[in-house]
Amino acid sequence: MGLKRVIKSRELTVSLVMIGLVIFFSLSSKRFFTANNIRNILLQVSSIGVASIGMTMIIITGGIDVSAGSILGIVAVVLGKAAVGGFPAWLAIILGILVGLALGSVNASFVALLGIPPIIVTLGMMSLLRSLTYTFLGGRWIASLPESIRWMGLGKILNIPIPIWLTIILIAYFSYFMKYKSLGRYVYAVGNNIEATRIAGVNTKRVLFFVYALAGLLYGVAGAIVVGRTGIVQTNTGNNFELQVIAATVLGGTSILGGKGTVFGSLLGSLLIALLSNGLILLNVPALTEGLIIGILILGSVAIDVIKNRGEE
Amino acid sequence: TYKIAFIPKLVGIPYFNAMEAGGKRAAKDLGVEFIYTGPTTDSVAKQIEIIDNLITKGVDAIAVAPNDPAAITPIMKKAKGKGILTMTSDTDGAQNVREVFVNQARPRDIGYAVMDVVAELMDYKGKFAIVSGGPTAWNLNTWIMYLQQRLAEYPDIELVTIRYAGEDVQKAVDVGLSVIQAFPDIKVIVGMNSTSAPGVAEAVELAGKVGQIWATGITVPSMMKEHMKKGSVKKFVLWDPENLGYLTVWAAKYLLDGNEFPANKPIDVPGISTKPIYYPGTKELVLGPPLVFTPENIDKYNF
Amino acid sequence: MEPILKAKKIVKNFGGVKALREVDFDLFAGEVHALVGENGAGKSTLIKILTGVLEPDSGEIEYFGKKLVLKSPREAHEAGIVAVYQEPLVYKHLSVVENIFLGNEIKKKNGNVDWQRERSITRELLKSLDIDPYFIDEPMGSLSTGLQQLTLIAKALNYNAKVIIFDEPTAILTEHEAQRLFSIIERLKEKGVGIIYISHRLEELPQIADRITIMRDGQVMGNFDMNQVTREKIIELMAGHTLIEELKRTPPEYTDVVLEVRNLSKKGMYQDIDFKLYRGEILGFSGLVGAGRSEVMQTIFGLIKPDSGEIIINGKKVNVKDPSIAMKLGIAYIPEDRGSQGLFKALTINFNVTIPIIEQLTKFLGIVDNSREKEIATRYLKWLQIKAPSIYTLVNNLSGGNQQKVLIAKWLATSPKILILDEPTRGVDVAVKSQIHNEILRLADSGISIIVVSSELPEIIKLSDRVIVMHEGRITGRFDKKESITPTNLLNAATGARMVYSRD
Amino acid sequence: MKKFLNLMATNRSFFLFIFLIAMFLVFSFVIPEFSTIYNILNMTKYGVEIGLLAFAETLIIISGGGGIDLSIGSILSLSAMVIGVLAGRLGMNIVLASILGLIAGGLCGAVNGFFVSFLRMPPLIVTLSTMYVYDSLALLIAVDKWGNPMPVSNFPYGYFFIGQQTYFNIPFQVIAIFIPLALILHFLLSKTTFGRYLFATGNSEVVARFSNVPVKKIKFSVYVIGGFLAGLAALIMTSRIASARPDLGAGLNLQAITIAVLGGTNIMGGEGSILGTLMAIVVITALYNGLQLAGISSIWQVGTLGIILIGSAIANIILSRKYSSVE
Ligand SMILES: Nc1ncnc2c1ncn2[C@@H]1O[C@H](COP(=O)(O)OP(=O)(O)OP(=O)(O)O)[C@@H](O)[C@H]1O
Ligand SMILES: Nc1ncnc2c1ncn2[C@@H]1O[C@H](COP(=O)(O)OP(=O)(O)OP(=O)(O)O)[C@@H](O)[C@H]1O
Ligand SMILES: [Mg+2]
Ligand SMILES: [Mg+2]
Repeated sequence: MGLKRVIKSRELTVSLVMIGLVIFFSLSSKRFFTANNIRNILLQVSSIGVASIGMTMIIITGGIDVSAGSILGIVAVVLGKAAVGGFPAWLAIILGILVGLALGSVNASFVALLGIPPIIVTLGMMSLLRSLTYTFLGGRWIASLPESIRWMGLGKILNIPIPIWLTIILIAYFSYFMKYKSLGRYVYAVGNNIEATRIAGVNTKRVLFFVYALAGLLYGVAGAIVVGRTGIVQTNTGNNFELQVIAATVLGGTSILGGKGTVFGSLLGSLLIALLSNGLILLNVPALTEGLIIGILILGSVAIDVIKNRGEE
Repeated sequence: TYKIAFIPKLVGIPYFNAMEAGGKRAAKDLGVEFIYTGPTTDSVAKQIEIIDNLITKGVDAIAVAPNDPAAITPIMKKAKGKGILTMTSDTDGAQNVREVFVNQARPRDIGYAVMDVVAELMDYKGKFAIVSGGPTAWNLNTWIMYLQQRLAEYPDIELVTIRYAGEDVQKAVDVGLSVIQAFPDIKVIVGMNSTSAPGVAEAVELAGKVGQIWATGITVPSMMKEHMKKGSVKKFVLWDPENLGYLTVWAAKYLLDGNEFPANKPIDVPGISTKPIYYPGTKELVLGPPLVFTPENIDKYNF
Repeated sequence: MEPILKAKKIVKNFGGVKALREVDFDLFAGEVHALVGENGAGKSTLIKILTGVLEPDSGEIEYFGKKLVLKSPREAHEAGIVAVYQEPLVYKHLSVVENIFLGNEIKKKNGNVDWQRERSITRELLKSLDIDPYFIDEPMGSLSTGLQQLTLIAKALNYNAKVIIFDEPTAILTEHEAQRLFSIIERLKEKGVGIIYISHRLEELPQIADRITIMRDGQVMGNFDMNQVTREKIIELMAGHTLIEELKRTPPEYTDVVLEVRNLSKKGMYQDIDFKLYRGEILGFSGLVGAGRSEVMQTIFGLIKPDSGEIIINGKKVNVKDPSIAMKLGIAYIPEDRGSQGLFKALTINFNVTIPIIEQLTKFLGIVDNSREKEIATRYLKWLQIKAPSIYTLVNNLSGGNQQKVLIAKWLATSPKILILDEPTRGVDVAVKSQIHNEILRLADSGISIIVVSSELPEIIKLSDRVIVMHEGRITGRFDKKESITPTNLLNAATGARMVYSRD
Repeated sequence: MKKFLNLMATNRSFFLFIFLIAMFLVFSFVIPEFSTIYNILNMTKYGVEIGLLAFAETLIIISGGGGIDLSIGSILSLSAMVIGVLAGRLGMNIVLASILGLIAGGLCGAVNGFFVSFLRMPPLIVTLSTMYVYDSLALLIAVDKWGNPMPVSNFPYGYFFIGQQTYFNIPFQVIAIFIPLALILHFLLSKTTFGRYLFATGNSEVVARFSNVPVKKIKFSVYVIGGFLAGLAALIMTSRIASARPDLGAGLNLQAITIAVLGGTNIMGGEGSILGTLMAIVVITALYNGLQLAGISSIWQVGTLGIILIGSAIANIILSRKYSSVE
C-alpha cells in the first residue's frame, strides 16, 4: 500500500534520475563525487531549497507566487543597508527576515482577505518591488559588507556551512509539519477543495494567510543566505529566482493545479537542477549546450514519470 | 540650453551609475540639460523604444550605449533625420548613423590588457578560465575575442573553459566554484563583467584557494576592494566610467556648438583627468588606455 | 416537548431568484423529519442556511430554545449540526482518512495529528456501514462516486452531532446500502439525534420518516405526520398537479444485435464481461455501488482502455479508443458524476447542452449558428422544465436536480443510436423522473438501443426489458424475462449469488 | 449609471477601456506631446510583438490544466535566429528564410503541444524545459567563426518594410498584420466551434472528454498557434530593429503572461478573451509611452504596471461586490 504510493511518486523518479546522473558524473569525472563538490552543490541549492518550502505550500493551495525573487531582492537591500548603516549583524538579519515576512503578509492579505487571484497579486507585487529595489539602491550596489553579516552564508557549525544546516532543518521540519500538523493538512485541503474546507469548519482565509506569510518569511531567510554567500547586494539580486524556485517545486512533483506535492520533492527538484549545472561544468561540456542538455533531461525525467503512471486514473 | 540624452545599456548598475554621475557633472559645468534614461534589462528593443520617445519629445543630442550595435541603426537614422545629433558612447554602433563614438578605450586594448594582467598574475605560464556575463553580450564577446588573439602570443598559457553566469553575482559564485572544482590547477580565473569578477573572487575565497588562484577581470573598483583586502584579487582592469560620462556630454555640447574635434592629438577637456584623442578615420573619440587597478590606486576611485 | 431546532421565516434570494420565502421548519430530538419538494424548491438552500454555509437574508434559527446566529460552518459544527451535502465535498488527492477527519482532527498531546487513531476509527466507521475498509489510505479521488458518498456519510456519523442532515443520501446508493443507512439512522434516532432527511425517492419515506415537510417554489406547502399522508397527496403538493399517465411498453423483437461485448476485462475494474444489446431494447444494469458497471460503460464509450476483450458494433469489431469514435458509431454516454464528468459548471446551460453537437450547428468556416443553438437549448429547457431564468444561466446556479436535467438534455440532443445512461435520474424529482422515464421508453420504441445503469431497483424494474446484474466486477445475474425481474432476484444476484436465467 | 457600473464590474474589456480613457485624459493633460496623432500612431508599433505573444499566452492559458508557455520568448529568439542565419549568414532568399522562421516557430510550439497534450505532461515543466532548449539552440546557431554567439544584421533592404514602413504614419505591421490577426483570433474564439472547444477544454478537461470534445487536438493546436505567433513576432521584430539576436525574446514571457492576466484571462483556464488582452496591450503600451514622455525613470514603468494590476483587481472586487448582483 504505502509502497505502491512510493513507487508511483515523482520523488522516486527524480531520485532515480539523480542517482543515475551521480553515477554517470562520478564515472566521468573523479572530481565530482568529493566532499568539496557535494558541499558546493548543496550550497548552490540552499537558497532555492529554503524558498521552495513556501512555494510548495503556496502551489499546493492552488496558488502561485512570482514575487519570490523580488521579495528576496528587497530583503537583500534592507539587510545590506542595515548592515552598512551600522546595525549589529544579528539585528540586520532579523530585520531582513521580518521584511520578508511583512511583504509575504501583504501578498497574504490581498490573496486571503480580499480574494484577489494569487497570480495577479504576486505579479503586481513583483513589478512594484522590483521598482522599489531600484529606487532604494539606485545604481549603487552594496559591496564590502561587514564580515559578521555574512554569517548566514559563510558561517559553519561542525564544519558544515550554515546554509546547508538551514536547508536540512527547515525541510525536515516542514515535511513533518505537513504530515503531522492539522494546519499542514489544511494546506492540502484548501488546494483540493476550498469550498469543502470552509464547510468543514476550517478558517480557509487563515490557512491562506499563513501560507503566503510563511513563504515571505522563508524568502527572507533565503535572502539572508544569498547576501551572506555573495557579499554583494545588486539591483537585480533575486532576478529570475522565482522561476528557479517554481521549477524546482513543480519538477519535484507538486501539481500546479494544487492539492498535492511535498516539500521534500521540491528539494529533490532543486537538487536535480543544481546537480546538472554543476556536473556539466565538471565535464566541461560546451557552455552554450548546457541549456539544451538540462532542458532535455528535465523533459525526459518527467516523461518517465508520466509514462510510469500510465493506465492509472 | 541643449537637451542631451544618454541611454545606457541598462540602468541600475554601478558602471552606468558612474557614467551618469560624470554626465551630470559635465551638464553642470557646461550649462546643458542632461537626460539619463534606459531600460532595466540589457534589451535593445527597449532602448529603441526609449530613443523613439526621446525623438517625440524633442532633444538636441542622443548618445547611446547600444546593446546591439546594428539594431539601433534604423532608429538612429530616424533621429538624424529629425536633426538630432546622434552619438554612441561606451559601445559603438554603425559608423554612418552617428557623428562620433565616445570610446573608453579600444576593445583591442581592453582585451589585450586583460590578457596581459592574466599572464603577469600567473607568471606567464599555466592555465586559466573565464566566466563571462550573458553569452550574447556583444562587447564582452569582442573583448574575449581580442583576449584570445593576444593569448596566441603566450605559448605557455592555456584557456581551459569559458562559462557564462549572466548578470548575477550568486550565479557567478556558483559557476566559479564549479569551475575551480573542475580545474583545480588553474592559476587565474577571469570575470568578464561587473558581476562575474566579484563572483569568481568570492568563489576563490570560498574554495580556500586564496594565494593559489588569482581572480581578476573587468569590473568597477567598489566591487573588488573587499576581495583585494582578502587577497584573492591583485589586479583588474577598467577605465574611469565617470570620466567617460563627462566626456560624452562634453563632446555633445562641443559638436552642437558647431565645433570640430582636432584630429589625432590629445585634447584638453577641463574636468577629466585624461587627454582624449580623436581619430577622424573612424570618427572615434577615445578617452585613453584602460586602467589597471591595484591595491595602490584602488582607493582613489569611489564608483 | 419542544423542538430542538426551529427555523423561523427564513428568506433567501440569489439575485432575482427567490429560493426561500419565509420558510418555517422544526425538528424534534429523536425524529426523522423528511423534507421533499420538486427540483429547485429550496431544500438544499435551507440546509445550507441551517449549517452556516449560507447566511439567510432574514429570519432566524432557534436551537434548544435559544437564538442561534451562524456566521460560519464551524459554528454549526460546534453547535452539533452536521450535514452530508447533495454534491459530494471531497478532497480528491487526500486519503480517505484525511477526508473523514478534515477539520476535526484527532491530536496527540503535542499537537500532532494522531494518524494511528484516525485510521483505526476510520476502519471502525466503515465497518459499521458494512464496508470493507481496505482503501482508507487511497486518495479519495480514486473511489467511485457511491463509495465517496458512503465515506461522507461515515464522516458525518463521526461527529457525535445532535442534528444530522442528509441531503439526498440515497440518490447514488443501491437498495442494499440504503437499508444499511436506514438501520444506522434508526440507531441515531434511539440516541436522540434529530435527523433531517431529503430525498426524491418517496417510496422509502414511510419506512424511515416520522414527519414530512413538503416544499414548492421556496415555500412550505404542508407539514404532516408520515402516516397521515399518501404518496399522491405528497406529489400533488410538490408538483401542483397529479402525474401524467405513463406510456405502455411493447417489448422489442430481439433480432438485430447492435452492440456485443465479448470477454471484456480490465484489471481491478471488471472481468469477463459478455453481453448483447439488441435494437430497440432497454437493457438494465443493476448492482451494488462499486460493482464496476460505470467502468464497463466508460470502456464502451472509449474513456477507458480495456486489457482484453472485444467490442462489436453492428457486426463489426471496433476499437473505440476515444469518445469521438464512440460518437461517430452513434453511442452516447451520460456519466453518473455530473459534477466532475457531466457538466461545465461555470458555463451556461446553453453551452452545456450544445457542446456535443456543436459541429452540426455551424454555418461555414466553423462559425456557430447562434440562432439554431438557442432554439435547441430553449426547447430542452422548456421540455424538461429546467428551472432557470434563461438558457444563459450558469449551471452552477441551478439546483442539483435541474443540473441533472441539463445533463440529460445535453445527450438527448445528440440523437444517438445507442444511449447509455448511468444513473439518469439521480436527484430529479418524481414528476421529472417519470417524464424522463417516458422519454426513455419512447426512444426505445423508436428503435434506439438503451442501456440503463441504475442503483434504484424500481427504476431498473420499471424500465428494463432485460437486466444484467454485476457484483465486484463480474456479471452475476442475467434476467431475460420480465417476470424474473424482481427485487429479490436482483438483490440476490447483486450480493453475489449466481442466478442466471438465460434465453438460450 | 448602475448599468454602467455593473458592466464595469463584470466586463473586463469594458473596465480596461474606461481605464484607458482616463489614462489618456491624464496623460494628454500633463504631457503635450502625448495626444498628438503622430505619437499615438507611432507608439502602436511597440505593442505589436509583445501583443502577439500575449495573444499566444491567452489562448494557451485558456486551454486550462495549468496551461502556460514559458518558452514563448525563447521561440521568438530561435525563430529570429533561424531567419537571421538563413538570410544573413547563408544568403538564402529572404522570403524563404522568413517562411522557414515562421515554420520553426510553429514547430517549437508543436513540440510543446506534443508533450503537453499527447504525453499529458504539466505545461509548466514542458515549456520551462523547452525554454532552456530553444534558448540554447538559438545561441548555438548564432555562433560565429570566433565561437561567440553574435547577432546577425545584414538583412536585404527589402525586408525592412515589415517592421519599419509606415502608411500615413501608421506602421505597416499594425495595420497589415496585427489588427487583422487580432480580428481573426477574436472571431476564432468567440464565434467558432474551435472557440467552444477551447473554452470547454479549459473549464474541465474531464467533462470535455466526456462531451466528445477533441481535447488533445485542441490543446496541441493552441501551442502550435502560440509558436506560430511567436515566429511572426520574431519576423516583425527582426525587421523592425534590423537585427536578429539570440536573446531577442528574453524576459518577454512574463510580460506576455502579465498582459494576458491583466486582460482578464483566468490563469486556471477556461476564461479570457482576445478583446480583453487587446485592451491590456493598449493600456500597457500607452502607459509606457506616457511615462517615458513624462520623463519618469523606466524603473517605475514596471512598478506602475504592478500598481495597476493590483489596483484594477481591487477596483473590480469592490465594484462587483456593490453592483454586479443588482439586476
Ligand atoms: N448560488 C446560487 N446562485 C443562484 N441561484 C441559486 C444558487 N443556489 C441555488 N439557487 C437557486 O435557488 C433555488 C433553490 O435551489 P436548491 O438547491 O435549494 O433546490 P433543491 O430544493 O435542493 O433542489 P434539488 O432537489 O434539485 O436539489 C433554485 O431555483 C436554484 O436555481
Ligand atoms: N466493496 C466495495 N465497496 C466499495 N467500492 C468498491 C468495492 N469493491 C470495489 N470497489 C471500487 O469501485 C470501483 C467500481 O466503481 P463504479 O462506480 O464504476 O461501479 P458501479 O457499479 O458503476 O457503481 P455505482 O453504482 O456507484 O455506479 C471498483 O473498481 C473498485 O475500485
Ligand atoms: Mg438540492
Ligand atoms: Mg457507477
